[in-house]
Amino acid sequence: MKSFENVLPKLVIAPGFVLGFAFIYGLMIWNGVLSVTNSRMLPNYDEFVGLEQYVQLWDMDRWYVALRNLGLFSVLYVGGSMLIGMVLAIFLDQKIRFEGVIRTIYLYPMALSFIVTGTAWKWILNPSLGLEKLMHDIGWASFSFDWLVQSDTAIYCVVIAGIWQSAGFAMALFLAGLRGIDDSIIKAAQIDGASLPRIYWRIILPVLRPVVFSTILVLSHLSIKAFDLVMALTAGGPGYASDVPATFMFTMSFTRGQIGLGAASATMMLAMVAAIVVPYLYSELRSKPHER
Amino acid sequence: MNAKTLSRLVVYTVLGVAAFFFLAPLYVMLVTSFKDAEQIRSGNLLSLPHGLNFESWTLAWSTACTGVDCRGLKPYFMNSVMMAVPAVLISTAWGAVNGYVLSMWKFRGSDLLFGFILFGVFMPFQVVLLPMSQVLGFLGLSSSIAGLVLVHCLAGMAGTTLFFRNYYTAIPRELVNAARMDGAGFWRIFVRIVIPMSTPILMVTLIWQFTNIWNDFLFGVAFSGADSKPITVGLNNMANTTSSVKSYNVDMAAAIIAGLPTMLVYVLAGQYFVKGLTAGAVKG
Amino acid sequence: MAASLHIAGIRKVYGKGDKAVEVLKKIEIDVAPGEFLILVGPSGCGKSTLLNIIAGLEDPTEGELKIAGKNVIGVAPAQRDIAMVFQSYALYPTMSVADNIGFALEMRKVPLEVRTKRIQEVAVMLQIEHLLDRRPAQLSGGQRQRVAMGRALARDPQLFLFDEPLSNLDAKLRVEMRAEIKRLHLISGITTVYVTHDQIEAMTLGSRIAVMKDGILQQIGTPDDIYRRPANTYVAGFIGSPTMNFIAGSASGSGATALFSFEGGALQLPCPTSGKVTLGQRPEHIHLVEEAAWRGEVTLVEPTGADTYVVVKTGVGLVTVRTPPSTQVKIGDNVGMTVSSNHNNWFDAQTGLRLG
Amino acid sequence: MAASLHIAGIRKVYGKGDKAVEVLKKIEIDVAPGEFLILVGPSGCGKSTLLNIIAGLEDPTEGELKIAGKNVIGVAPAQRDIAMVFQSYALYPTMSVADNIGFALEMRKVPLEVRTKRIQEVAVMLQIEHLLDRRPAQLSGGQRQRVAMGRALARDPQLFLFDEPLSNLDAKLRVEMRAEIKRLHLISGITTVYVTHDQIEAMTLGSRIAVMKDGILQQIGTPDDIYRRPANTYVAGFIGSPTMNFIAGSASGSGATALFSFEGGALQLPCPTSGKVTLGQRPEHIHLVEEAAWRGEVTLVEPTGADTYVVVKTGVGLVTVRTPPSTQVKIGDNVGMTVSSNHNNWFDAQTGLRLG
Amino acid sequence: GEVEVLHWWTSGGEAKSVGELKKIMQGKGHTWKDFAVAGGGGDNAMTVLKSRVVAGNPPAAAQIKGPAIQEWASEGVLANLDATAKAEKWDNLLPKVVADVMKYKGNYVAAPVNVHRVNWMWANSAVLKKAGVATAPKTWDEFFAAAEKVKKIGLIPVAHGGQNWQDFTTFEDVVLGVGGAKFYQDALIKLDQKALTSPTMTKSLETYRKIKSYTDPASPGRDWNLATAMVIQEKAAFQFMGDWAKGEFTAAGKVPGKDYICAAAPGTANAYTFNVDSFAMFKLKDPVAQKAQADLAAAIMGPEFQEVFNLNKGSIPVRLNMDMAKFDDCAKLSSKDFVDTAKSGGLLPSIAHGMAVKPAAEGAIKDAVSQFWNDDKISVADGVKNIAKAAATK
Ligand SMILES: Nc1ncnc2c1ncn2[C@@H]1O[C@H](COP(=O)(O)OP(=O)(O)OP(=O)(O)O)[C@@H](O)[C@H]1O
Ligand SMILES: Nc1ncnc2c1ncn2[C@@H]1O[C@H](COP(=O)(O)OP(=O)(O)OP(=O)(O)O)[C@@H](O)[C@H]1O
Ligand SMILES: [Mg+2]
Ligand SMILES: [Mg+2]
Repeated sequence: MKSFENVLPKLVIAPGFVLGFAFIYGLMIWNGVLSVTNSRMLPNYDEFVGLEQYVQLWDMDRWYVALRNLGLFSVLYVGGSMLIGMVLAIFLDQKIRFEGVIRTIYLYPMALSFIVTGTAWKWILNPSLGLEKLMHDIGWASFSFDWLVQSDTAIYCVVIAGIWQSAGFAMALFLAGLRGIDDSIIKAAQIDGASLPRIYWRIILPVLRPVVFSTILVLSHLSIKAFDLVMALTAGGPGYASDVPATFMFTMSFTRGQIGLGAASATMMLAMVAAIVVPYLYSELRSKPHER
Repeated sequence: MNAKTLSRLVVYTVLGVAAFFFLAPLYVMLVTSFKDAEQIRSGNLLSLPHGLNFESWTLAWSTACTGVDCRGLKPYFMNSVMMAVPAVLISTAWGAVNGYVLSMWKFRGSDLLFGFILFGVFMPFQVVLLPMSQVLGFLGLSSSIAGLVLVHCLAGMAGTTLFFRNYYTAIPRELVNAARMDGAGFWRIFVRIVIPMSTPILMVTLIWQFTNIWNDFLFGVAFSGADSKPITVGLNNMANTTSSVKSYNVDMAAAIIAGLPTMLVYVLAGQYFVKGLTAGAVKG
Repeated sequence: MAASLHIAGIRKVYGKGDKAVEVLKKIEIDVAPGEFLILVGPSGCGKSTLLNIIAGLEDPTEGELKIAGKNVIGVAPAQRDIAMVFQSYALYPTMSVADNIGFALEMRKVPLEVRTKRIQEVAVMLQIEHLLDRRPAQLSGGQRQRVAMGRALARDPQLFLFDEPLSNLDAKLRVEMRAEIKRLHLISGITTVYVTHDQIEAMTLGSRIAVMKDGILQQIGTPDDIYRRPANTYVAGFIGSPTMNFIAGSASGSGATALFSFEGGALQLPCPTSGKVTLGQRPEHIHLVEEAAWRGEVTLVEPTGADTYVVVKTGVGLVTVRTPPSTQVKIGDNVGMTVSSNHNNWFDAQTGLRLG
Repeated sequence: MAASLHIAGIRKVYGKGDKAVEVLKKIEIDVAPGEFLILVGPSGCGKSTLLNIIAGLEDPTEGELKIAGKNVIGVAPAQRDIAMVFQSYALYPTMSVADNIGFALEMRKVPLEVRTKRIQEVAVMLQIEHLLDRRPAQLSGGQRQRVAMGRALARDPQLFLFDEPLSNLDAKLRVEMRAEIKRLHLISGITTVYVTHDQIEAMTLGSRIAVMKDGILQQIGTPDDIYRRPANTYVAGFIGSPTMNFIAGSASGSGATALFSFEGGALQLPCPTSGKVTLGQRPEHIHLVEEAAWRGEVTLVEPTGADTYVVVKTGVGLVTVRTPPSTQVKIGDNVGMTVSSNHNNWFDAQTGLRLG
Repeated sequence: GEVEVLHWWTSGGEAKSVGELKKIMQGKGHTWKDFAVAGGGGDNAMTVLKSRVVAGNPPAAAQIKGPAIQEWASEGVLANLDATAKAEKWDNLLPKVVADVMKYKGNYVAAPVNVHRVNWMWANSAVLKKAGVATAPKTWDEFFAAAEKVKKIGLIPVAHGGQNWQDFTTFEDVVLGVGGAKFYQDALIKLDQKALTSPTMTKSLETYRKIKSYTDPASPGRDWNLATAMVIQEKAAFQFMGDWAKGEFTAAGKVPGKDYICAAAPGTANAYTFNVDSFAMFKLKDPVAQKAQADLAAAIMGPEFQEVFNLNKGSIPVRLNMDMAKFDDCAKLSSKDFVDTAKSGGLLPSIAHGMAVKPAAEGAIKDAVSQFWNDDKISVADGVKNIAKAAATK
C-alpha cells in the first residue's frame, strides 16, 4: 500500500516531465549541434565546421550592435518598468478611489500583444504622422520627436513601448507585495517615529526585496526574449540599428539561410539566460519551502 | 491638513498622467477605427471621429481581404478560440498536477527536477521552431490546430508548474496530512482539498496562459496551415498587407478585435490577477 | 515623566450606513500618572482598537483624548511619545533583532553608542542577548514577543501600551517576564495601559483593571475590587478561574438573617435585599462538609496538583468547589456544601447588577 | 474497541550528515487499551513529531510501533484507523464546518444520513451547531479548534491523537471543553494520546503523563506521581505553576533527623541521604511564619484572587510562597518560612535526579 | 487535386493577380488552398515554409526566387518539372538567363511568373512641371539639379521607404548608374573585392548619400507603396522602385506618360536589373496532388495567365514573344529593354530582390548598405570598407 502511495506521484508527473525535458533539453542540444554545422537553408548535419559559426558571429558588427542594444534596452526597460511600477504601486496603495479602474488601465497593455499595438505605436512615434505632427498641428512648430527614425535613438522607442507594456505588470507585482505586508508593521514604524518616506525606504522596500528580485528576473528574461516588440516597432531598423539578439537570431535562421550562425547566436542567448536564471534557480531550490 | 491635501493632489496627478500614458495607444486605436480615410488624413491622431462609423469594424471582422481570401478576421478568430481554449485548459491542469506533486508529494530529487524544468520558462522560443516542426511532422500534427495546442502546452508547462508549485508550497502540509488521516488518497486530496483552494492561482494562471497563447505570433505563423492560422497571423496579414492607401481605420479595428478577448479577460478578471499574485503566486 | 491619560466619551464606528459597527461605545477612563491600567475583555471587544486610538494609529469617531493634559486628537503617532507592543509583534522582518530594538531610537536621532548600550541592556533584561543578530523569521513565537517588548522598553516614553505582550510565552517564562514588567514599572513609573486575557497577569500587574465587553466598559477598579466586588455577573464570571458559581434563587428578608432558598437547597446568609437574586460564589469559598442541607453528587474530580477541583451536580446546576489535594471524594459521592458568609456576591436576577 | 499502543526505541533524525538533528531519542512508551496519555514538554521537544510518527505521517528513523499488537510501520495513515487533531487545526478552508467534520466519514463511505446525524451530534457536543454552514475563515480561533476536535470526534477510531487541542480557547471555554473531553473518554474508552502545555489540562485529563525534553522521555507516570514525585529537577520545575522552589544545600545525616543547611538558613527535615542535595518545595508547601530561623525579605506580593503569591528574597535566591488572599505581608517585610515535612522533594545536587 | 500555394502577395494588385491563377486552376477542376503570409517582404512566409518543409508537410508550391531556388533544390525538396517544361516548351519561351535561375542541375524546379524591372525611376509629371523640370533626368547630375528644384518649391524630392531592400534598390541603381553594367557585375554579383574597394565604389556611395539628403526624415519603417503614394499624391517628385510601383499608379487611376513618368534610373538606360518572381514546386507524395501541381506549373507559364497576371502586377510576362498590345507604355518599354539588354549583356539580376547573391552574403551587404544609408555619421570610406567586408560573408 505504502509503496503505491509513494510511486503514484512520480508516475503522475513522469509523462509531462519526460516530454518537457525532451522539449527543453532535447531541443537545446539540437540547437547546439546545429551551431557547429554549416547548416544554411535547412538543418544539415553532415558538414561539421567546429566553432567557425561562433568565430563568424563574434566578427559581425551586427551582432555587436545587437548586444549593445540588448544591454541598453535591458537596463532601461527593466529599470524604467520597475521604477514606474513601483511608484504607481505605492501611489495606488494610498487608498485611492477608483483603484480598480486605474489598476485595470495600467494592466491592460499586458493583455495586448505587440502584433496588436505595434501599429498604434509605430504611428504615434512616427514623426510625420504621430506625436510630432500632433504638436505641430496644435502650434508647437519647433517640437521634434523623431527617435523612431534615427539610427541611434530607435532603440529608445522600443524601450518606451516596452515600458508601456510591462510597467503595469511590475505595478501589479509590487502592489501584491505591498498588500501582503502586515499593516501593523507600518503602525509600529509610525509609533517609532518614522516619517512616511522613511517607512517606505527603511521598512517596506526591504520587505519587498524578494518581489523586486523576482520582478527583475521576469523582466530581464523578457528583455532577452524581446522579439515581437522589436519586430512590430522597428523590425530591427533603421538598417539594423535596433537589432537585438532575438531578432538577429531570427533573421539569420529564417531569412538569411544561415541556420548555423543563427544557432550559434541562440546558444549565446541561452548562455545569457542561464547567467540570469541559474543563480535564481539556485536560491529557489535552496530555500526550504516549509520553513517560510 | 493642507499638506495632506497637497500630497493627495500629487498622488492623483501622477496616477492620472500615468493612466493617460497607458491609455494613449488604445485611445488612438479606438478613435482611428471610427474615422474614415478622409478624417484620418485631415485630422490629427487625437481628434475625435465625426461619428460612430462601424464600417471599418465590419470590414475587419468579415470582409477584409488578405490575399485572395476575403473573409476578414472571423475565421482566424475562430481558429484562435479553438486553439486557445484547449491549450489554456490543458496546460493549466497539467501545471496544477505537477505543482501539486512537486510541493506536497516531494520525493528525492524532485526539487532538482523542478529546477531543470524551470529553466524551460526562460528559454527563447525561436530556438525550437525548426526542431519542433520536425517533431510535429513526425507526429502528423503539423499545420493543424492540434499541433499548435501541443506546442503551447509544452511551452507553457514549465511556467504553469512554477506558478502552482510556489502557490502550493504555501499551503500547510498539515492539510494534506489531515486528509490522509481522514482516509483520502492522492487524487482525492487533490480534487477535494487542493483544487478548491486554488482559485486565486488558477485565475492567475488562466489569465497568464490565455494572454500568452492568444497573443502568440511566432508559433502561430510557423506551425499553422492554411486553415489553422490564429488571429495574430490574420492581423499581421491584414496590417502588413500593402496597398496604396493604408486603411489605418481597418487596421486599428482589426487590432482591437484581435486584442478584445484578452483585454476583456483583464478587465473582468484583473482583480483576481492582483489577488492571486498577493496570494503567493510570485514569490521571491 | 509619568503622564496622565484622559479618555472621555470615545466612540469608534467602523463602516458607514447599514454596515456601521460601533466597536467602542463612549469609553470613559482616567489614568493617573504612573498608573498601570489593565484592559481585559473577551476577544473582539475593542481592546486593540482602544489602544490604537490612544496611539494615534486610528482616529476616534467621537470623543476626547488627552495625554499629560494635552489634547492629542489629530496629533501624529510619532509626536505622542508613546511606545507600543503590538499583539501581532509587528517586527520589521528585514532588520536584525538589534536593529528592531534600536529603530525607534535611531528615528529619534539617539547617537550610536547610546543606542548600542541601550539595546544591550534591554536584551539582557529580556534574555535575548544571543539573538541580537538574528532576523525575526529565525525566532520562535516566544522570542519574537520578547523582541517586540524590547522595542518598546528601549525607549523612555510618556506612555506604554502593551497588547497581550506575553500570550505566546510558556508558563515559566511568562512568570519571569511578568515579574520583570512589574519591576520595570516600579522603577520607571511610566504610565502603562496593558491588554491581556490572562487572569493572573491582570490580577498581579495592574494597579487598576478595566473590564470591557462589546465596546462597553463594564467595570474599572483595583484587582481586589474586581475580584471581590464584581459590578455584574459578567465581570464576576469573566474574572477568576475556575469561574464563579452562580446560584439563582430568592431571598426572603434582607440583612444578616435573610434566607436564600434555591432549587435543592437553602442557605442562611446576609443578603442586601429580598426577592429574586443570584448568589455568586467562587470555588474557593464553597466548602465540602459531611453534613449539610445543600447536597449534590460529584461528577468530576480534577486534581491540578496544588488544588483539586470537585464539580458537584446540584439542583441549580454544576457547582465547582476547590479542595485541598488531600480530599478523598470520588465521582458519584453525595456531598454536602456550605459557603463562607463573608464572600458572597449578590446580583439582581434580572439585570445581573451587583446588589449592595 | 480500545487498542493498545506500543512504542519501542523510536528514533527520528532529520537531515543528513553534519546537519542531522536527532529529534526523538529512543522513545519507549506503552499505552494500555483505553488509557489517556498526556505528552508534555517544552516547545520543540518532539511532541508533534512523535504524534506524526504514530499517525504514520512520518516514518521513524528506527524503532518499533504497534497498534493493537499489530506492527504498523509502513502502513499508510488511512489504514491505521486513527483520528487526529492537529496543532494548527488543518481545517479544509474551502469546505463548510459540516463538510469538514463529515469528510473522514465520507472517505470511509458512511451513508449520508448516518453522516448527517453524526455531524449533528458532534456539533451539539462542541456547541457549534450554529456554525455548521460557515467556512473556517469565518470562525474565531476557538471555534476553529472546536471544529478540528469535531473532525476527530465524529469518527470512531482505534486511537485518538490530540495535539494541543485547547490552546486557543479562552479560560472559560477551556474548562468546559476539558470536562467534555474527559466525559467522552470515559464513555468511549478509546485510547488517547494528548499533547498539551497546559499544566491543569495535563494534571486533570491524563491517566498518565509523559514528560519529554529534547527528544528524551524524562518521566512517565500518573499525574499525582509526576506532581508529587518528579523524577528529576527538570520535571519538578516544569510541572506546577508557580514553579517549584529549589534550595541547594547540604544534608548532614539522613533519615528523619537530618539537618539540611543552606545559605541563610537550616531546616530539620527527613532526608534520604547526606551530602550535597537540593530540596524542592512547591509554593503551597512553604508557609510564612512569624518566628523562624530561615528568613528573607519580601520582594513581590502577587494577589491572583484566589491565592496570593509572596516572593521572598533569601540567601538561596527567590522563594515563592503561596498564601491565602488574606495575608498581610507587604513588600519589604522581613518574614520567616517553614516547610511541611511531608512534601519534600530531594534531588542529587549534581545529577538533578530524585533521591529516595 | 488540391494545390496549397504559399505566397506573400496580399496587397491589392498582387492579390488580384493571384486570384486569376486561382480561377485558372479552378477552371481545371482543382481546388486552390491559399496560404498567404504577409509581412517582412516574405520573411514570415519563409519562416513558415521552412517549418513546413522540415515537418515534411510542404505546400505544393511556394513563392521562391533567385538563388534561393537552387538552395532549396540542393536540399532535395523540390519537384522536377521537366515533363511539364518539355510539353510546354519552356526552353524556347524563356531567355536563358531566366531559365538558368529556374533550373537546378539542368532540371526545371520552378516556374517563373513575371519579370520586374527594378531600375525604374518614377516621377510625378505635375510636380516636375511645378518645379520647372522639363524632362526626366538622364544622369545623376541632372537628377540632383532637378531634385534641388523640387526642394525649392517645398516638396519632397525623393520618396523613400524604410526596409533594407528599398535602401538597396536605390543603391543598386546608383552603382549601375555610376559604374555601369560591368562594374555592377564585378562588384555586386561576383563580389570582387577589388571592384568593391575601387574609387568607383567610393563615388557611388557619395552619390548615394547625396540622394539621402533629398528624402524626408520619416522614411524609415515606411512601406514602399506608401512612398509611391507620396508620388501619386504630389507630395514627392521621384521614387526609385521596381515596376510593381506601377500597380499603385494604375490603381490610383493615373496614366503613364501623362500623370506620371516611368524612366530608367539615371545612367541606367542601357541596363536592366531584373527580378523574376517564380513558384518553386515541392515534392509531394499524393499522385493526384502531383497532377494538380503539374497543371499549376503549366498554368503559370501559360500565355493566358502571364498576360492577366502581369497586367495586374505591373511587370511584364517572362514568356517571350507575347503580344504586348494590352500593356501600357512603361511595360512596353520594359519588354523592349528586356529583349535588348538580354542581347547586349546589360540584363542583370537585382541583388535587392535576391536574384544574384546567396542569401547570407546578400543579407550582410544589405545590412552594410542600410547602415550607411541610415547613419550619416558613417564616413564614405568606412562605408566602402563595411560593404567589402560584408561581401566576404560565406
Ligand atoms: N477595520 C475594521 N473594520 C470593521 N471592523 C473592524 C475593523 N477593525 C476591527 N474591527 C472589529 O472591531 C472589533 C474590535 O476589534 P479589536 O481588535 O479591538 O478586538 P480586541 O478586543 O483587541 O480582540 P482580541 O482579544 O481578539 O485581540 C472586532 O469585532 C473587529 O472585528
Ligand atoms: N522537517 C524537519 N527538519 C528538521 N527539523 C525539524 C523538522 N520538523 C521538525 N523539526 C524539528 O524537530 C523538533 C521537534 O519538533 P516538534 O514539532 O515535534 O516539536 P513540538 O514538541 O511539537 O513543539 P511545540 O510545542 O512547539 O509544538 C523541533 O526542534 C523542530 O525544529
Ligand atoms: Mg486585540
Ligand atoms: Mg507541536
